[in-house]
Amino acid sequence: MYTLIAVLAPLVGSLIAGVARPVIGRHAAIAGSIVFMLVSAGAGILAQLGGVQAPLHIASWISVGSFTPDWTLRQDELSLAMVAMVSLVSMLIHVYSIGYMAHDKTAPRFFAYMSLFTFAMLALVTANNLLQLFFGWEGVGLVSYLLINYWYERPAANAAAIKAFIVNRVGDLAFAVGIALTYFVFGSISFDQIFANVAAQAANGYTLFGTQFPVLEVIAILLFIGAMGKSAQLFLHTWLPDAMEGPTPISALIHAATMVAAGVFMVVRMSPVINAAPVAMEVITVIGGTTAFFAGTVGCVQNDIKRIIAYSTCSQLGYMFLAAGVGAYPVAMFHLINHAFFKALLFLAAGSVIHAMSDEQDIRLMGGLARKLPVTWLMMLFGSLALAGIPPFSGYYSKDAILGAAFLAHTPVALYGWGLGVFTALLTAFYTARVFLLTFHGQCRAPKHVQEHVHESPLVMLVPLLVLGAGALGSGYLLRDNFIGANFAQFWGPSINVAANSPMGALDAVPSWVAMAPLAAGIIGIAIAITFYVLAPALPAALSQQFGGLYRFLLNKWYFDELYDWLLVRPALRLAKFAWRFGDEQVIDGVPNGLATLTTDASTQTVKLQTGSIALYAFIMLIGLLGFLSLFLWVR
Amino acid sequence: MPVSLSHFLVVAGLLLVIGVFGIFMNRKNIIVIMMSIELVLLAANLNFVAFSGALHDMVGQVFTMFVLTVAAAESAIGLAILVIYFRNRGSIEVEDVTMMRG
Amino acid sequence: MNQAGFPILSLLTYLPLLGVAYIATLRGAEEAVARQARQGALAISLLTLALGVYLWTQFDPGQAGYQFVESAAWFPGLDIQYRMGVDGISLFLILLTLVLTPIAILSSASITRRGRSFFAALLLLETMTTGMFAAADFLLFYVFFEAVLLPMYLIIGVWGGEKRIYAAVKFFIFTLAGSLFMLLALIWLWHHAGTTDIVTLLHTPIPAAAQLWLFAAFLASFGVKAAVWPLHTWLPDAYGEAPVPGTIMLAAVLSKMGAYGFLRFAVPMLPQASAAAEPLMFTLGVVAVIYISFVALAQTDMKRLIAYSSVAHMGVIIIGIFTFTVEGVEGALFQMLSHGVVIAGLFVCTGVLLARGEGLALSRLGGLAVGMPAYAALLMLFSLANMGLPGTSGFIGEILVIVGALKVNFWVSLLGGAGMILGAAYMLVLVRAVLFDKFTRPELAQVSDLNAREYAMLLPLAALVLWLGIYPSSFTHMFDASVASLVQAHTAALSSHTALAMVTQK
Amino acid sequence: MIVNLAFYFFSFILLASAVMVVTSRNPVHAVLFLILAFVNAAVLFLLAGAEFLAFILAIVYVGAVAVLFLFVVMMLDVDFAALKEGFQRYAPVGALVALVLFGELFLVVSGWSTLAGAPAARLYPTPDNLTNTAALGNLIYTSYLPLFQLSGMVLLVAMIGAIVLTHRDRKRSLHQKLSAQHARTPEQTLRLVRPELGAGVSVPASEKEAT
Amino acid sequence: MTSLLPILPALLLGLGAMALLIVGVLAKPEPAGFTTWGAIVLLVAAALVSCAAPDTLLFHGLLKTSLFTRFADALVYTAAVAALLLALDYNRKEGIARFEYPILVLLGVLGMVVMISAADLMTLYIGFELQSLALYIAAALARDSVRSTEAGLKYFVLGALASGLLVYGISLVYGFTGTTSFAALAGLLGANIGYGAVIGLVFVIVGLAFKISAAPFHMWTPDVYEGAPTSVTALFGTAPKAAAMALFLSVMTGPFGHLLAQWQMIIEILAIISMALGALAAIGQTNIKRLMAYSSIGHMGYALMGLAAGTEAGIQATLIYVAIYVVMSFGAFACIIAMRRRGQAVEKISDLAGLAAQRPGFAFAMALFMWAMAGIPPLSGFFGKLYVFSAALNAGLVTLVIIGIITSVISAFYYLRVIKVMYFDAGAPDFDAVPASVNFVMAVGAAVTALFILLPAPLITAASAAAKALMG
Repeated sequence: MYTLIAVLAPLVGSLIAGVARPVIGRHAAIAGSIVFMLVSAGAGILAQLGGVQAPLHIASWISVGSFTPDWTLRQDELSLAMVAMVSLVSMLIHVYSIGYMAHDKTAPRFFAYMSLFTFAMLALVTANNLLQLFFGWEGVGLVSYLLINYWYERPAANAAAIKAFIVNRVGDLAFAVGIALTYFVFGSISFDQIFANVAAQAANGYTLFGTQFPVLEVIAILLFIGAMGKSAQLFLHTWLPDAMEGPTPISALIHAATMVAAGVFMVVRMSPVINAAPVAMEVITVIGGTTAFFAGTVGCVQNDIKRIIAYSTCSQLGYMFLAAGVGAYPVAMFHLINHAFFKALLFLAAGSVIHAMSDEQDIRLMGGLARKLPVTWLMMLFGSLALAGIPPFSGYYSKDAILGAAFLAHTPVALYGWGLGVFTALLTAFYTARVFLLTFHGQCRAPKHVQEHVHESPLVMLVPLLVLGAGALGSGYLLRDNFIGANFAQFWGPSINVAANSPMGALDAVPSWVAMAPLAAGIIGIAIAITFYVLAPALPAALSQQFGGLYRFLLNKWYFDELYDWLLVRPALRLAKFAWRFGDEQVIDGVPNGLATLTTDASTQTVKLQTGSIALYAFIMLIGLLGFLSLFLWVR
Repeated sequence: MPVSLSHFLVVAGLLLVIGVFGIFMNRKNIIVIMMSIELVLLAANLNFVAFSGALHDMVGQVFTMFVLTVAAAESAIGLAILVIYFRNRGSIEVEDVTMMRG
Repeated sequence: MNQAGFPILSLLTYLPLLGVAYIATLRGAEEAVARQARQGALAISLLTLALGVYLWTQFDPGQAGYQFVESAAWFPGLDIQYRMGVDGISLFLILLTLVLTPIAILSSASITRRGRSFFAALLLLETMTTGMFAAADFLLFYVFFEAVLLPMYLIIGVWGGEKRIYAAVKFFIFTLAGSLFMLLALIWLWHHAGTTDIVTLLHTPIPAAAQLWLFAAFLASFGVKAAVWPLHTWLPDAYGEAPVPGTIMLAAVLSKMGAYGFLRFAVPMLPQASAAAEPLMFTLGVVAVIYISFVALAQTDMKRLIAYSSVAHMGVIIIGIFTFTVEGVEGALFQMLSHGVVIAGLFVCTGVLLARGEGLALSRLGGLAVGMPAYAALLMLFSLANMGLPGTSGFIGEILVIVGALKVNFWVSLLGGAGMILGAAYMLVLVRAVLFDKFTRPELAQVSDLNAREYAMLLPLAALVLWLGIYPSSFTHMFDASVASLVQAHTAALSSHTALAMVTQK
Repeated sequence: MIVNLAFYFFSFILLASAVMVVTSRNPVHAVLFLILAFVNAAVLFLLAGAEFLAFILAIVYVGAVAVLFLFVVMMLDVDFAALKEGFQRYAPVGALVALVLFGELFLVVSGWSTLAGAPAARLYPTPDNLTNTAALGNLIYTSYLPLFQLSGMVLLVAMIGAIVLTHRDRKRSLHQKLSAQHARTPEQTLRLVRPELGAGVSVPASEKEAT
Repeated sequence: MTSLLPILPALLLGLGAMALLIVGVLAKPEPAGFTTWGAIVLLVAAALVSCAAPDTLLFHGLLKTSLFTRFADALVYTAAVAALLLALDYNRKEGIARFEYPILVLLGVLGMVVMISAADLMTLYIGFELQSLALYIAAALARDSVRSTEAGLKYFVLGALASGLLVYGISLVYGFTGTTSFAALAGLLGANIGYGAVIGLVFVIVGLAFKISAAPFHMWTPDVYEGAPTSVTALFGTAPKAAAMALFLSVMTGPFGHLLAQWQMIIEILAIISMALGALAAIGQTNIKRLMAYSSIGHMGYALMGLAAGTEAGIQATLIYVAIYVVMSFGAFACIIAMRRRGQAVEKISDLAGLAAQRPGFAFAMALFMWAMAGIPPLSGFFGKLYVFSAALNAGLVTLVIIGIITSVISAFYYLRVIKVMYFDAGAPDFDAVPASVNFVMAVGAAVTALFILLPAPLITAASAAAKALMG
């Protein structure tokens, strides 16, 4: 029951803020949204405390043949944990937004979107079948589109929003086909029935490209492509940094706690199937590890504060997939939850900074803010340390566990992931420290008039920061036992399928050098950052001169955008023009138009015979007669 | 009938062809075309009469009788039309009768 | 006689003619007549709708065959009768017609010139369309199928846009050319079975060699009507040039006629041929989805873009039908309903802009969300439904087709589903160009938001979009039985050599 | 033998005059040749045993039809010199068509064979005991009476037609009505007005008739 | 021949015509209106009488009445009445209101009735000529108009040529078989086929094809349609077509019925060329009467399809087609006759521009006729096409049907153009008031065309019975 309240309350709030606003006014609209969000968060936590319950059937949805997904709330451990986290974080961000959006004219719309987004995410995590999950999945995609596009007068926001939606849709298509294939194979898309039959289908094959593949592998890959889109993994990641066009609270909500986590959640949710698909797991590992590395490298050289954090998200999601790929799903979940807190914290703190800097986002134009924004500084520090994986902050525990699990898996792929992961830990620490140092320390490089207006954020923004800061500080330590520690099997129950051969059981047995490696990497990274930006500020410029190619490669995000633009977008637009102007208007329309011309010509020719001359008329009659006569005499 | 039937028929055929030829090859005047029509009818009559003789049957001659009647009426009407046409147009040239075309 | 106790289908079909008669009696100043005609037409169409809803309530979902059957002597000699009937497949198409006609009438506020003829034509169109969906005799079906051309030709040609004449003639000639081939098939079947009764025809085995020819003929007619690629080029012209109410009827209802024809005739009557044509139809469907989506992406006019999107969706419907699976066919059927509602909503949205004199060139719009938030919200909703977002009607059909297609062929499913991506692309481009970005012209800031009449059109459609999307079962369970028996019969016909097609019980 | 020779002779004249009808430059000549052709045809009729028709042909055709042609030719007062000479543009093709037509006809008629059942199918075999005229009369006024009546109708139509088309009704032409003209006074016909500059004069409909 | 009843219609027409002639000559001023009404009354009376007439063979097998002839007669009477109604006002306004015209029509109808009932080649010829001569005169009725007289001249010359060929053909048939009676011919030709009969048949077909203006013997049609006074064109477009088609049917299925294999191909070719030409040549026309001429050529092509099938169903189809065509046609001509502007008859298609806004009823009626001619359901024209296509397809003439379909599409294009001008184009000045008689014909035509679908049974049954009577 609590779950239902937790899920539906944001929807009600959204409708109040969105639809009823003209009637009830701005303040009531926002208040309505907040109140229902509070209700949701409360109910979410209560639901979590209440423990696992049987799925709550609400109504039937589609019922066609045996394709019968219903509206049902799943209330197992995984769902409940996510519900609690999502509603809580979302609530905090809502509260924060009161302050952040105070001067925005259309703030109720913003709150409506946020609540709707929360609803979609909650619907996603409580789905009892793949299609309902897909409903939430697309729902968050949609609302993220709306949110990114919140300032819709900005062309950049529009472009980013469309990009986000379409890139997501690429993944979604694979997901949808994956759902279809699941249904085809299992005869159902309800989780329970799928999971119950995994063993029976393990040996079956599916023919693609003329080759027989194990069908579960195909399903797993398809679903994972969907997850890649949503979680901004390599190749489908390009939308995430661009999506920073929305207001900062959105970034916190989308890119920290909820939407991007959906991919990881889905993979964890489908763990019974994934586990039965070893190749898919390897793919997940590789993609996860590579993304972590890729995003880390790019993050090192970016200058937009939000973009850096966005790349860090990308990178952290890579870690989560790395964990999932090696079968350590609880670890992935652990990192997901931790990450939700500290990333939300980072974004909100960054928002506080941006707010203070009159919407300036370039870290090269910041600096020395520590004194003016003490609370923000502290929170940012918490977040950064958590991200960099410095104990006792939460990131340390989960990242450590991920890398440990990857190492323990001992497959070449997992080791590849481990290696990259460790190196990425260094990068992470470096760019986190870089942001932190450039923003809060040194000389302020902002223009004068901006500097004068710098001020600490109002309380309504700071309180959520503090709450999240507490989370970033404590969640790792507090949740560790239950999530990945000794109790993990009991905690997650049957909601996560951990294979017997997964590294989960042996996490404590990690060699100590392995356990220390990420921390060491983090410290090294921080040290480099301090060297670059405090001790020898000239060094970065020199290095970027020295390694110009590499620098530009990283600055331009490995040229993915350009590549896609050149490879996909432009040809698509050209093809579109061509298909219309040539294909449709010339070729396909050409046939009927040509026939019409032909007819008209034939008509002109026919009419030419009609000269009005009696003699000719008679002649033609005669020819007709002759023709018929000849027909009989010669043909027949 | 003393003369062979096919002789008659060939003559009639030639007459028909000449008549037809006169109709469609003429560019002089309509009257000649009308006369050509008379030739065509004459060809038919000749046929009838010849067949009548050859078959020893009266129907052919009766038919000829009617054809003659009709032909007379026809030429009367034809000439009447021609006359009023000439009154309007002032010409009976074949190639002038092309006011309507297309 | 039937469940209703009176000839409800005929009544449904001919009730609008009462409106035509009323309209014909109107005299007076042009504007006043137009207004009265609109009111009269609206009243009669709402009455018809009410009757249609009654039909729905009386419909027995458990029964696969025709219900509410009526018959009367018509053509003597050869067995052609006036037969009407409705089954799960046609029920909602009739209702769709009945729902959309009042909306089309509402959307024609701008029609003041020759209003009498316009509304008469619109009501005639309703009669023809309803009659076509309710016909249980092939000849009767054909008559209605073709007769639709008459009012539509006038609607496009008299009240249409700049290139209206070209569009009207093209529409007419294309459709006529196609349907004459169906006439050929009809005649053949008529003589083969000795009757044009659809039920009997469905029970008549047809030699496989003939089936291919018949199928080709059906393809020509239904393909044109359904705008199957590459027979679609009349559509953008017709949609683009027709006045908004006409476009609504064309896009929402008339385009379903072709798909309905496939479902009603081509597939069940010619099981072998349609099975043989499956790859072809899949190809056409996939090409429609992908190619047309690209074409839509390049459009510069709002109406034409929507028109092309309509063609792309018809591709999905075709794919669904030819999967011969319950999921696919129901998906196609559902997509037909959904597309009808959604496209009507989108075209009403274009009408809103036209009514404000804004034109539809994408390059001259933009930023309308500022001044017209309600409009923006509704346009957004329809756009989302058009790109198949879950929770809206568009999704259900799309996913069902994907699911159905996957049962047959992975690649068809994947490529057919590509409309998800491309549809999102062109719809978002549209939405962006209309609602977002900066104003291209300063006047756009002054545009007023929706008025009551526009709400009256858009809100029911929006409600339907959501209803269809969130609780589709209330619709699907009405056609479950019919579709299931259609699919069963198809499978049976293909597996057994007796080749008996039985879609409906006598 | 003589009959055959006569046949050839008259046939030749018939055909030759037919050719002249078609080709002669002057329509008067054409008519005269037509008369010649008819006369020769009448002889051929005689040869075939249709005496009555032969005379009818001579009397009706030569006496009436051809003369009618002659009348018309004269009456129309055509400038024959100005008439175009020669044949149509498509003369070669036309000649070929005519030739082929004749060829095919020749093919059919030269080896003419009557159906074996034809003698039995004859409706009214020529009676041996009657003259040709009597036999014809017997038929025309009995079995073929209705057709005879109808051909009367045909002639009636021709008559009506000729009258409708060419008869000029004198009353239709413009006559002077002297008394009316004399009775007119200036007041009835003339009105003096002094129009404003540029205003013009409007004539009432009732007065228009008088002007 | 126990009763006068079978020939009573003919007697009524002939004697009535003469009586009217007397009245017309004696009465002053010219009683054109009276003779017209008199002719109408006579036609109606003849129609009623003919309905009551029994099936017989008359005058030693010269004439034959049957359900078939009654069917065709009814068509001819109807068409003639309509044409006279249309002429009533038009001729007066055009100054050609001669009292002789209705009499000529009566005599022409007499000729048609005779040729429909012909059971002997001789009857056929006399009837054929009687109606032809009457029509030659009618075409030139506006004797002061160059166009009308030119039309008459063309019609006459070509018609005379055609009848010359026809009679030549008859002579060959007679010479080959020794008889002119249909029944005897049928018996003889059943067993034997010879060049004589076949070549004769070709000539006969040419003559008949000329009358129904089937291509390539159609050349006169556009010019005559355009040139003749519209009231006369209305007659040309209907009654003689119906009569000649009926004659065509009875000749082909009666005496030459056994030669089906020989003439089927010719009829097919005629049908194909007619349909194609009717469709193509009409596209560029600007004169509505010319358009109707080409359209009628096309329609005759479709009607011939039924004959080409050579089956009873085919005959039925042709009869249905012709019946429907006659109604559409006189309806359309009623509309054309109503096209008068400031006392002048206008006949350009562009003169119709904007008609729908000024005269919705008129425009709607015209649109109905055009659509019906294009064969769009639910209008009557569609069912005509349905039946001929069906008959032809059943006889295996697939090519013919496909060509028919293609030409239907092409011809729809120009019918649509007329509607387009009326409905879509900007308005030309309004037309004059339409006289009641024309309105009446227009309304009847429109009603029958539009509502045929409601009650098709009478026509279908009658045509079926007629076809059965013809085919035995």
